[in-house]
Amino acid sequence: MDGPTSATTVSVQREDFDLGAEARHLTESSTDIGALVSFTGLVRGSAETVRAMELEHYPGMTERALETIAAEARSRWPLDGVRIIHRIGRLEPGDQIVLVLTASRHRQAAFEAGEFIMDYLKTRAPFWKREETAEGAHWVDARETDETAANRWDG
Amino acid sequence: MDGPTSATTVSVQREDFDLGAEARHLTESSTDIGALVSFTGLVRGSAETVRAMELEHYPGMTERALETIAAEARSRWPLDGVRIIHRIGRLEPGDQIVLVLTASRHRQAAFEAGEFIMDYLKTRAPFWKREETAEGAHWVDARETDETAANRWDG
Amino acid sequence: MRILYFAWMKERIGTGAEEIDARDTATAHELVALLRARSEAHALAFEDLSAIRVAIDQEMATFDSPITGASEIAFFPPVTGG
Amino acid sequence: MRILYFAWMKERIGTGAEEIDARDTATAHELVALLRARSEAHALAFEDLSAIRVAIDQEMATFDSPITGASEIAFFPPVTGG
Repeated sequence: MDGPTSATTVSVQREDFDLGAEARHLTESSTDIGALVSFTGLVRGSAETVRAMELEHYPGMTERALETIAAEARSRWPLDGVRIIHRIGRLEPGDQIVLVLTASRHRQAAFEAGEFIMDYLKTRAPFWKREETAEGAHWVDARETDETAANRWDG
Repeated sequence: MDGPTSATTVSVQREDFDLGAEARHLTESSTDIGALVSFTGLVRGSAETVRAMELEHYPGMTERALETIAAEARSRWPLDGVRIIHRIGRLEPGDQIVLVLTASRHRQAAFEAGEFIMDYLKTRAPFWKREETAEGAHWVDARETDETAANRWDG
Repeated sequence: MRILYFAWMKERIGTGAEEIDARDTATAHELVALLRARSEAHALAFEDLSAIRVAIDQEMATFDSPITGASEIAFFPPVTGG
Repeated sequence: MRILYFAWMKERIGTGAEEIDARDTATAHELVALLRARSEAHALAFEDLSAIRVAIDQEMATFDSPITGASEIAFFPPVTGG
Protein backbone atom coordinates (compact mmCIF):
# COMPACT_ATOMS: atom_id res chain seq x y z
CA MET A 1 0.00 0.00 0.00
CA ASP A 2 1.32 3.44 -0.84
CA GLY A 3 -1.44 5.27 1.01
CA PRO A 4 -4.51 7.16 -0.12
CA THR A 5 -2.86 8.95 -3.05
CA SER A 6 -2.42 5.74 -4.97
CA ALA A 7 -6.16 5.20 -4.84
CA THR A 8 -8.73 5.48 -7.59
CA THR A 9 -11.93 7.05 -6.32
CA VAL A 10 -15.05 7.29 -8.43
CA SER A 11 -18.28 9.11 -7.52
CA VAL A 12 -21.60 9.51 -9.30
CA GLN A 13 -23.57 12.16 -7.44
CA ARG A 14 -26.22 14.89 -7.59
CA GLU A 15 -24.16 17.28 -5.45
CA ASP A 16 -21.70 19.77 -6.84
CA PHE A 17 -17.95 19.21 -6.28
CA ASP A 18 -15.06 21.40 -5.16
CA LEU A 19 -12.06 21.23 -7.51
CA GLY A 20 -9.67 22.79 -4.99
CA ALA A 21 -10.63 20.42 -2.18
CA GLU A 22 -10.45 17.36 -4.45
CA ALA A 23 -7.02 18.41 -5.74
CA ARG A 24 -5.68 18.92 -2.20
CA HIS A 25 -7.06 15.58 -1.08
CA LEU A 26 -5.34 13.76 -3.95
CA THR A 27 -1.93 15.36 -3.48
CA GLU A 28 -1.61 16.10 0.24
CA SER A 29 -0.47 12.71 1.45
CA SER A 30 2.58 12.40 -0.81
CA THR A 31 5.51 14.61 -1.82
CA ASP A 32 6.29 12.39 -4.81
CA ILE A 33 3.57 13.80 -7.02
CA GLY A 34 5.06 16.38 -9.35
CA ALA A 35 2.11 16.89 -11.65
CA LEU A 36 -1.63 17.19 -11.15
CA VAL A 37 -3.95 17.64 -14.12
CA SER A 38 -7.65 18.37 -13.78
CA PHE A 39 -10.43 18.41 -16.31
CA THR A 40 -13.70 20.11 -15.41
CA GLY A 41 -16.66 19.82 -17.77
CA LEU A 42 -19.25 22.59 -17.55
CA VAL A 43 -22.77 22.99 -18.93
CA ARG A 44 -22.77 25.41 -21.86
CA GLY A 45 -25.94 27.33 -22.70
CA SER A 46 -28.19 30.29 -22.08
CA ALA A 47 -31.90 31.21 -21.96
CA GLU A 48 -31.85 31.29 -25.79
CA THR A 49 -30.05 27.99 -26.32
CA VAL A 50 -29.85 25.26 -23.68
CA ARG A 51 -31.70 26.35 -20.52
CA ALA A 52 -30.95 23.22 -18.53
CA MET A 53 -30.10 19.57 -18.91
CA GLU A 54 -31.03 16.37 -17.15
CA LEU A 55 -28.37 13.71 -16.77
CA GLU A 56 -29.59 10.12 -16.61
CA HIS A 57 -27.32 7.16 -15.92
CA TYR A 58 -27.29 3.38 -15.44
CA PRO A 59 -26.77 2.89 -11.68
CA GLY A 60 -24.27 0.13 -10.98
CA MET A 61 -22.86 -0.06 -14.47
CA THR A 62 -21.79 3.60 -14.37
CA GLU A 63 -19.49 3.14 -11.38
CA ARG A 64 -18.08 -0.07 -12.88
CA ALA A 65 -17.45 1.60 -16.22
CA LEU A 66 -15.65 4.54 -14.60
CA GLU A 67 -13.52 2.22 -12.47
CA THR A 68 -12.62 0.15 -15.54
CA ILE A 69 -11.62 3.30 -17.43
CA ALA A 70 -9.47 4.49 -14.50
CA ALA A 71 -7.82 1.06 -14.22
CA GLU A 72 -7.09 1.10 -17.96
CA ALA A 73 -5.48 4.55 -17.60
CA ARG A 74 -3.36 3.29 -14.68
CA SER A 75 -2.15 0.35 -16.74
CA ARG A 76 -1.01 2.73 -19.50
CA TRP A 77 0.59 5.57 -17.46
CA PRO A 78 2.46 5.75 -14.13
CA LEU A 79 -0.22 7.43 -12.01
CA ASP A 80 -0.18 8.21 -8.30
CA GLY A 81 -3.87 8.94 -8.03
CA VAL A 82 -7.07 9.18 -10.05
CA ARG A 83 -10.33 10.88 -9.04
CA ILE A 84 -13.47 10.89 -11.16
CA ILE A 85 -16.71 12.65 -10.22
CA HIS A 86 -19.71 12.73 -12.54
CA ARG A 87 -22.91 14.52 -11.64
CA ILE A 88 -26.43 13.34 -12.46
CA GLY A 89 -29.83 15.04 -12.31
CA ARG A 90 -30.76 18.53 -13.41
CA LEU A 91 -27.95 20.95 -14.29
CA GLU A 92 -27.98 24.52 -15.56
CA PRO A 93 -25.59 26.52 -17.78
CA GLY A 94 -22.34 27.16 -15.93
CA ASP A 95 -22.83 24.15 -13.64
CA GLN A 96 -20.03 21.65 -13.29
CA ILE A 97 -20.79 18.22 -14.81
CA VAL A 98 -17.64 16.15 -14.53
CA LEU A 99 -14.25 16.23 -12.84
CA VAL A 100 -11.24 14.08 -13.74
CA LEU A 101 -8.04 14.45 -11.70
CA THR A 102 -4.84 12.61 -12.55
CA ALA A 103 -1.69 12.78 -10.42
CA SER A 104 1.72 11.57 -11.56
CA ARG A 105 5.45 12.12 -11.25
CA HIS A 106 5.47 13.09 -14.91
CA ARG A 107 3.42 15.88 -16.44
CA GLN A 108 2.94 14.17 -19.79
CA ALA A 109 1.51 11.09 -18.06
CA ALA A 110 -0.91 13.23 -16.04
CA PHE A 111 -2.03 15.14 -19.15
CA GLU A 112 -2.42 12.09 -21.39
CA ALA A 113 -4.18 10.00 -18.75
CA GLY A 114 -6.66 12.82 -18.10
CA GLU A 115 -7.42 13.17 -21.78
CA PHE A 116 -7.70 9.40 -22.20
CA ILE A 117 -10.13 9.09 -19.27
CA MET A 118 -12.34 11.86 -20.69
CA ASP A 119 -12.31 10.34 -24.18
CA TYR A 120 -13.28 6.92 -22.81
CA LEU A 121 -15.83 8.35 -20.38
CA LYS A 122 -17.52 10.19 -23.26
CA THR A 123 -17.93 6.99 -25.28
CA ARG A 124 -18.12 4.20 -22.67
CA ALA A 125 -19.71 5.41 -19.46
CA PRO A 126 -23.52 5.05 -19.46
CA PHE A 127 -24.73 8.65 -19.07
CA TRP A 128 -27.32 10.36 -21.25
CA LYS A 129 -28.04 14.07 -21.53
CA ARG A 130 -31.49 15.52 -22.14
CA GLU A 131 -31.39 19.18 -23.05
CA GLU A 132 -34.17 21.69 -22.42
CA THR A 133 -34.40 24.42 -25.05
CA ALA A 134 -37.05 27.02 -25.94
CA GLU A 135 -38.41 24.47 -28.44
CA GLY A 136 -38.71 21.71 -25.86
CA ALA A 137 -36.62 18.89 -24.48
CA HIS A 138 -34.60 16.40 -26.52
CA TRP A 139 -32.02 13.70 -25.95
CA VAL A 140 -28.54 14.77 -27.02
CA ASP A 141 -27.07 12.83 -29.96
CA ALA A 142 -23.71 11.15 -29.54
CA ARG A 143 -20.98 12.86 -31.54
CA GLU A 144 -18.80 11.20 -34.15
CA THR A 145 -15.86 13.34 -32.97
CA ASP A 146 -16.01 11.74 -29.51
CA GLU A 147 -15.79 8.30 -31.07
CA THR A 148 -12.80 9.42 -33.16
CA ALA A 149 -11.13 10.89 -30.07
CA ALA A 150 -11.52 7.62 -28.16
CA ASN A 151 -10.27 5.51 -31.05
CA ARG A 152 -6.93 7.32 -31.27
CA TRP A 153 -5.81 5.54 -28.07
CA ASP A 154 -6.17 2.11 -29.71
CA GLY A 155 -3.31 -0.09 -30.84
CA MET B 1 -14.43 42.52 -25.84
CA ASP B 2 -15.90 39.25 -24.60
CA GLY B 3 -15.35 40.08 -20.93
CA PRO B 4 -12.81 38.90 -18.38
CA THR B 5 -12.90 35.24 -19.38
CA SER B 6 -11.29 35.98 -22.71
CA ALA B 7 -8.30 37.43 -20.89
CA THR B 8 -4.82 36.05 -20.47
CA THR B 9 -3.50 36.71 -16.98
CA VAL B 10 0.06 35.95 -15.98
CA SER B 11 1.56 36.22 -12.48
CA VAL B 12 5.04 35.63 -11.10
CA GLN B 13 4.78 35.64 -7.33
CA ARG B 14 6.18 34.40 -4.02
CA GLU B 15 2.72 33.69 -2.58
CA ASP B 16 0.94 30.37 -2.92
CA PHE B 17 -2.12 30.13 -5.19
CA ASP B 18 -5.61 28.62 -4.84
CA LEU B 19 -6.54 26.33 -7.74
CA GLY B 20 -10.25 26.36 -6.90
CA ALA B 21 -10.46 30.14 -6.69
CA GLU B 22 -8.48 30.61 -9.91
CA ALA B 23 -10.68 28.09 -11.75
CA ARG B 24 -13.87 29.80 -10.55
CA HIS B 25 -12.55 33.20 -11.56
CA LEU B 26 -11.75 32.01 -15.08
CA THR B 27 -15.10 30.33 -15.73
CA GLU B 28 -17.67 32.28 -13.72
CA SER B 29 -18.33 35.12 -16.16
CA SER B 30 -19.31 32.95 -19.12
CA THR B 31 -21.60 29.98 -19.76
CA ASP B 32 -19.90 29.24 -23.07
CA ILE B 33 -16.90 27.48 -21.54
CA GLY B 34 -17.42 23.73 -21.70
CA ALA B 35 -13.95 22.60 -20.68
CA LEU B 36 -11.43 23.74 -18.11
CA VAL B 37 -8.04 22.03 -17.82
CA SER B 38 -5.58 22.77 -15.05
CA PHE B 39 -1.97 21.77 -14.57
CA THR B 40 -0.43 22.12 -11.13
CA GLY B 41 3.29 21.50 -10.71
CA LEU B 42 4.44 20.49 -7.23
CA VAL B 43 7.85 20.22 -5.56
CA ARG B 44 8.89 16.58 -5.24
CA GLY B 45 11.30 15.57 -2.51
CA SER B 46 11.90 14.59 1.10
CA ALA B 47 14.45 15.04 3.90
CA GLU B 48 16.59 12.35 2.20
CA THR B 49 16.40 13.75 -1.31
CA VAL B 50 15.45 17.36 -2.10
CA ARG B 51 14.78 19.29 1.12
CA ALA B 52 13.89 22.55 -0.55
CA MET B 53 14.43 24.53 -3.70
CA GLU B 54 15.01 28.17 -4.56
CA LEU B 55 13.43 29.53 -7.73
CA GLU B 56 15.25 32.40 -9.41
CA HIS B 57 13.89 34.27 -12.41
CA TYR B 58 14.61 37.16 -14.79
CA PRO B 59 12.18 39.92 -13.75
CA GLY B 60 10.58 41.60 -16.74
CA MET B 61 11.56 38.95 -19.26
CA THR B 62 9.67 36.24 -17.33
CA GLU B 63 6.30 37.97 -17.61
CA ARG B 64 6.93 38.75 -21.30
CA ALA B 65 7.92 35.16 -22.02
CA LEU B 66 4.81 33.77 -20.30
CA GLU B 67 2.55 36.22 -22.17
CA THR B 68 4.19 35.29 -25.48
CA ILE B 69 3.65 31.58 -24.74
CA ALA B 70 -0.01 32.19 -23.83
CA ALA B 71 -0.52 34.26 -27.00
CA GLU B 72 1.05 31.49 -29.08
CA ALA B 73 -1.34 28.96 -27.48
CA ARG B 74 -4.31 31.22 -28.23
CA SER B 75 -3.28 31.49 -31.87
CA ARG B 76 -3.22 27.68 -32.13
CA TRP B 77 -6.37 26.72 -30.18
CA PRO B 78 -9.79 28.36 -29.63
CA LEU B 79 -9.39 29.40 -25.99
CA ASP B 80 -11.78 31.41 -23.82
CA GLY B 81 -9.26 32.08 -21.08
CA VAL B 82 -5.69 31.41 -19.98
CA ARG B 83 -4.22 31.82 -16.50
CA ILE B 84 -0.56 31.22 -15.65
CA ILE B 85 0.93 31.55 -12.17
CA HIS B 86 4.58 30.73 -11.45
CA ARG B 87 6.04 30.99 -7.98
CA ILE B 88 9.54 32.18 -7.14
CA GLY B 89 11.66 32.06 -3.98
CA ARG B 90 12.07 29.19 -1.55
CA LEU B 91 9.75 26.19 -1.90
CA GLU B 92 9.54 22.90 -0.02
CA PRO B 93 8.42 19.39 -1.02
CA GLY B 94 4.67 19.33 -1.60
CA ASP B 95 4.55 23.07 -2.34
CA GLN B 96 2.84 24.25 -5.50
CA ILE B 97 5.23 25.74 -8.10
CA VAL B 98 3.19 26.47 -11.19
CA LEU B 99 -0.43 26.65 -12.31
CA VAL B 100 -1.66 26.69 -15.90
CA LEU B 101 -5.40 26.96 -16.56
CA THR B 102 -6.90 26.76 -20.05
CA ALA B 103 -10.60 27.26 -20.77
CA SER B 104 -12.27 26.39 -24.06
CA ARG B 105 -15.48 25.23 -25.68
CA HIS B 106 -13.66 22.07 -26.68
CA ARG B 107 -11.96 19.68 -24.30
CA GLN B 108 -9.18 18.67 -26.70
CA ALA B 109 -8.25 22.33 -27.20
CA ALA B 110 -8.11 22.91 -23.44
CA PHE B 111 -5.96 19.78 -22.90
CA GLU B 112 -3.56 20.43 -25.77
CA ALA B 113 -3.15 24.13 -25.01
CA GLY B 114 -2.37 23.33 -21.36
CA GLU B 115 0.25 20.78 -22.35
CA PHE B 116 1.73 23.14 -24.96
CA ILE B 117 2.00 26.01 -22.46
CA MET B 118 3.77 23.75 -19.94
CA ASP B 119 6.18 22.40 -22.58
CA TYR B 120 7.06 25.91 -23.75
CA LEU B 121 7.25 27.29 -20.20
CA LYS B 122 9.73 24.54 -19.28
CA THR B 123 12.06 25.45 -22.14
CA ARG B 124 11.46 29.18 -22.78
CA ALA B 125 10.51 30.98 -19.57
CA PRO B 126 13.56 32.25 -17.64
CA PHE B 127 13.30 30.40 -14.32
CA TRP B 128 16.12 28.45 -12.65
CA LYS B 129 15.82 25.94 -9.84
CA ARG B 130 18.46 25.48 -7.14
CA GLU B 131 17.91 22.34 -5.09
CA GLU B 132 19.03 21.81 -1.51
CA THR B 133 19.97 18.22 -0.69
CA ALA B 134 21.82 16.57 2.19
CA GLU B 135 25.02 16.98 0.10
CA GLY B 136 24.52 20.71 -0.45
CA ALA B 137 22.87 22.98 -2.96
CA HIS B 138 23.14 22.73 -6.74
CA TRP B 139 21.54 24.26 -9.82
CA VAL B 140 19.20 21.85 -11.55
CA ASP B 141 20.26 20.78 -15.05
CA ALA B 142 17.87 21.28 -17.94
CA ARG B 143 16.45 18.02 -19.24
CA GLU B 144 16.69 16.75 -22.79
CA THR B 145 13.16 15.32 -22.47
CA ASP B 146 11.73 18.81 -21.91
CA GLU B 147 13.37 20.01 -25.11
CA THR B 148 11.95 17.01 -26.99
CA ALA B 149 8.50 17.67 -25.54
CA ALA B 150 8.59 21.30 -26.68
CA ASN B 151 9.84 20.42 -30.16
CA ARG B 152 6.89 18.14 -30.91
CA TRP B 153 4.67 21.24 -31.33
CA ASP B 154 6.81 22.54 -34.19
CA GLY B 155 5.89 22.45 -37.85
CA MET C 1 -34.06 -12.19 -17.25
CA ARG C 2 -34.13 -8.51 -16.35
CA ILE C 3 -34.32 -6.06 -19.27
CA LEU C 4 -33.45 -2.38 -18.74
CA TYR C 5 -34.01 0.64 -20.98
CA PHE C 6 -32.48 4.10 -20.72
CA ALA C 7 -32.92 7.56 -22.26
CA TRP C 8 -35.24 7.59 -25.30
CA MET C 9 -35.45 3.76 -25.30
CA LYS C 10 -37.18 4.02 -21.92
CA GLU C 11 -39.50 6.77 -23.16
CA ARG C 12 -40.46 4.95 -26.34
CA ILE C 13 -41.11 1.63 -24.63
CA GLY C 14 -42.86 3.29 -21.72
CA THR C 15 -40.96 1.48 -18.99
CA GLY C 16 -37.40 1.37 -17.68
CA ALA C 17 -37.39 -2.30 -16.69
CA GLU C 18 -39.21 -5.52 -17.43
CA GLU C 19 -38.78 -9.22 -16.65
CA ILE C 20 -38.78 -11.64 -19.56
CA ASP C 21 -38.38 -15.36 -20.00
CA ALA C 22 -35.54 -15.62 -22.50
CA ARG C 23 -34.29 -19.15 -21.84
CA ASP C 24 -34.18 -20.08 -25.54
CA THR C 25 -32.43 -16.97 -26.79
CA ALA C 26 -28.69 -17.36 -27.40
CA THR C 27 -27.63 -13.82 -28.38
CA ALA C 28 -28.64 -10.21 -27.80
CA HIS C 29 -29.85 -10.21 -31.40
CA GLU C 30 -32.28 -13.05 -30.72
CA LEU C 31 -33.44 -11.27 -27.58
CA VAL C 32 -34.24 -8.17 -29.65
CA ALA C 33 -36.46 -10.28 -31.95
CA LEU C 34 -38.32 -11.52 -28.88
CA LEU C 35 -38.73 -7.99 -27.49
CA ARG C 36 -39.87 -6.51 -30.81
CA ALA C 37 -42.80 -8.93 -30.76
CA ARG C 38 -44.02 -7.72 -27.35
CA SER C 39 -45.71 -4.49 -28.49
CA GLU C 40 -45.86 -1.85 -31.19
CA ALA C 41 -43.85 0.45 -28.90
CA HIS C 42 -41.14 -2.20 -28.58
CA ALA C 43 -41.04 -2.73 -32.34
CA LEU C 44 -40.67 1.01 -32.89
CA ALA C 45 -38.02 1.47 -30.22
CA PHE C 46 -35.95 -1.39 -31.68
CA GLU C 47 -36.48 -0.28 -35.31
CA ASP C 48 -32.90 0.90 -35.98
CA LEU C 49 -30.34 -1.23 -34.15
CA SER C 50 -27.47 0.97 -35.37
CA ALA C 51 -28.82 3.65 -32.99
CA ILE C 52 -28.88 1.27 -30.01
CA ARG C 53 -26.17 -0.08 -27.72
CA VAL C 54 -26.43 -3.15 -25.51
CA ALA C 55 -24.87 -4.04 -22.17
CA ILE C 56 -24.85 -7.58 -20.79
CA ASP C 57 -24.58 -7.78 -17.00
CA GLN C 58 -23.38 -4.17 -16.95
CA GLU C 59 -20.63 -4.65 -19.53
CA MET C 60 -20.73 -3.09 -23.00
CA ALA C 61 -21.43 -5.83 -25.57
CA THR C 62 -22.56 -6.30 -29.17
CA PHE C 63 -25.76 -7.76 -30.59
CA ASP C 64 -23.81 -10.91 -31.48
CA SER C 65 -22.71 -11.42 -27.88
CA PRO C 66 -24.03 -14.57 -26.15
CA ILE C 67 -26.52 -13.86 -23.35
CA THR C 68 -26.83 -17.35 -21.95
CA GLY C 69 -26.59 -17.16 -18.17
CA ALA C 70 -26.82 -13.38 -18.09
CA SER C 71 -29.21 -11.87 -15.60
CA GLU C 72 -29.42 -8.25 -16.75
CA ILE C 73 -29.50 -6.93 -20.33
CA ALA C 74 -29.73 -3.18 -20.97
CA PHE C 75 -30.56 -1.31 -24.18
CA PHE C 76 -29.85 2.38 -24.66
CA PRO C 77 -28.73 4.99 -27.20
CA PRO C 78 -25.01 5.80 -27.60
CA VAL C 79 -23.81 7.46 -24.39
CA THR C 80 -23.53 11.26 -24.11
CA GLY C 81 -22.02 11.96 -20.70
CA GLY C 82 -18.99 13.97 -19.77
CA MET D 1 25.05 48.38 -22.33
CA ARG D 2 23.60 46.50 -19.37
CA ILE D 3 24.76 42.90 -18.94
CA LEU D 4 22.80 40.50 -16.68
CA TYR D 5 23.73 37.08 -15.32
CA PHE D 6 21.45 34.48 -13.73
CA ALA D 7 21.75 31.20 -11.81
CA TRP D 8 25.29 29.75 -11.83
CA MET D 9 26.48 32.41 -14.30
CA LYS D 10 25.79 35.01 -11.61
CA GLU D 11 27.56 32.92 -8.96
CA ARG D 12 30.64 32.27 -11.08
CA ILE D 13 31.05 35.85 -12.21
CA GLY D 14 30.27 37.18 -8.76
CA THR D 15 27.70 39.75 -9.83
CA GLY D 16 24.25 39.75 -11.38
CA ALA D 17 24.66 42.91 -13.42
CA GLU D 18 27.32 45.12 -14.91
CA GLU D 19 27.54 48.04 -17.32
CA ILE D 20 29.88 47.72 -20.26
CA ASP D 21 30.82 49.86 -23.23
CA ALA D 22 30.17 47.56 -26.19
CA ARG D 23 29.75 50.07 -28.99
CA ASP D 24 32.05 48.19 -31.35
CA THR D 25 30.59 44.71 -30.81
CA ALA D 26 28.18 43.54 -33.52
CA THR D 27 26.98 40.17 -32.18
CA ALA D 28 26.43 38.37 -28.88
CA HIS D 29 29.46 36.26 -29.81
CA GLU D 30 31.70 39.32 -30.02
CA LEU D 31 30.30 40.55 -26.72
CA VAL D 32 31.28 37.24 -25.09
CA ALA D 33 34.90 37.74 -26.28
CA LEU D 34 34.89 41.18 -24.67
CA LEU D 35 33.44 39.82 -21.40
CA ARG D 36 35.86 36.88 -21.24
CA ALA D 37 38.72 39.36 -21.16
CA ARG D 38 37.37 41.18 -18.10
CA SER D 39 38.47 38.66 -15.45
CA GLU D 40 39.43 35.06 -14.78
CA ALA D 41 35.93 34.51 -13.34
CA HIS D 42 34.37 35.79 -16.58
CA ALA D 43 36.62 33.57 -18.69
CA LEU D 44 35.63 30.54 -16.60
CA ALA D 45 31.93 31.34 -16.62
CA PHE D 46 31.95 31.72 -20.41
CA GLU D 47 34.15 28.66 -20.99
CA ASP D 48 31.48 26.42 -22.56
CA LEU D 49 29.01 28.40 -24.65
CA SER D 50 26.92 25.29 -25.34
CA ALA D 51 25.86 25.45 -21.66
CA ILE D 52 24.82 29.11 -21.91
CA ARG D 53 21.77 30.86 -23.35
CA VAL D 54 21.52 34.51 -24.30
CA ALA D 55 18.61 36.96 -24.30
CA ILE D 56 18.75 40.32 -26.10
CA ASP D 57 16.41 42.95 -24.68
CA GLN D 58 14.47 40.21 -22.89
CA GLU D 59 13.98 38.02 -25.97
CA MET D 60 15.65 34.64 -26.41
CA ALA D 61 18.41 34.94 -29.03
CA THR D 62 21.49 33.13 -30.34
CA PHE D 63 25.16 34.03 -30.13
CA ASP D 64 25.04 35.04 -33.80
CA SER D 65 22.24 37.55 -33.13
CA PRO D 66 23.13 41.22 -33.74
CA ILE D 67 23.24 43.30 -30.56
CA THR D 68 23.61 46.73 -32.13
CA GLY D 69 21.19 49.12 -30.43
CA ALA D 70 20.29 46.65 -27.70
CA SER D 71 20.28 47.98 -24.15
CA GLU D 72 20.12 44.75 -22.09
CA ILE D 73 21.90 41.46 -22.76
CA ALA D 74 21.43 38.52 -20.37
CA PHE D 75 23.44 35.29 -20.06
CA PHE D 76 22.14 32.26 -18.19
CA PRO D 77 22.07 28.47 -18.19
CA PRO D 78 19.20 26.62 -19.96
CA VAL D 79 15.98 27.35 -18.07
CA THR D 80 14.59 24.87 -15.51
CA GLY D 81 11.25 26.33 -14.35
CA GLY D 82 7.82 24.74 -14.28
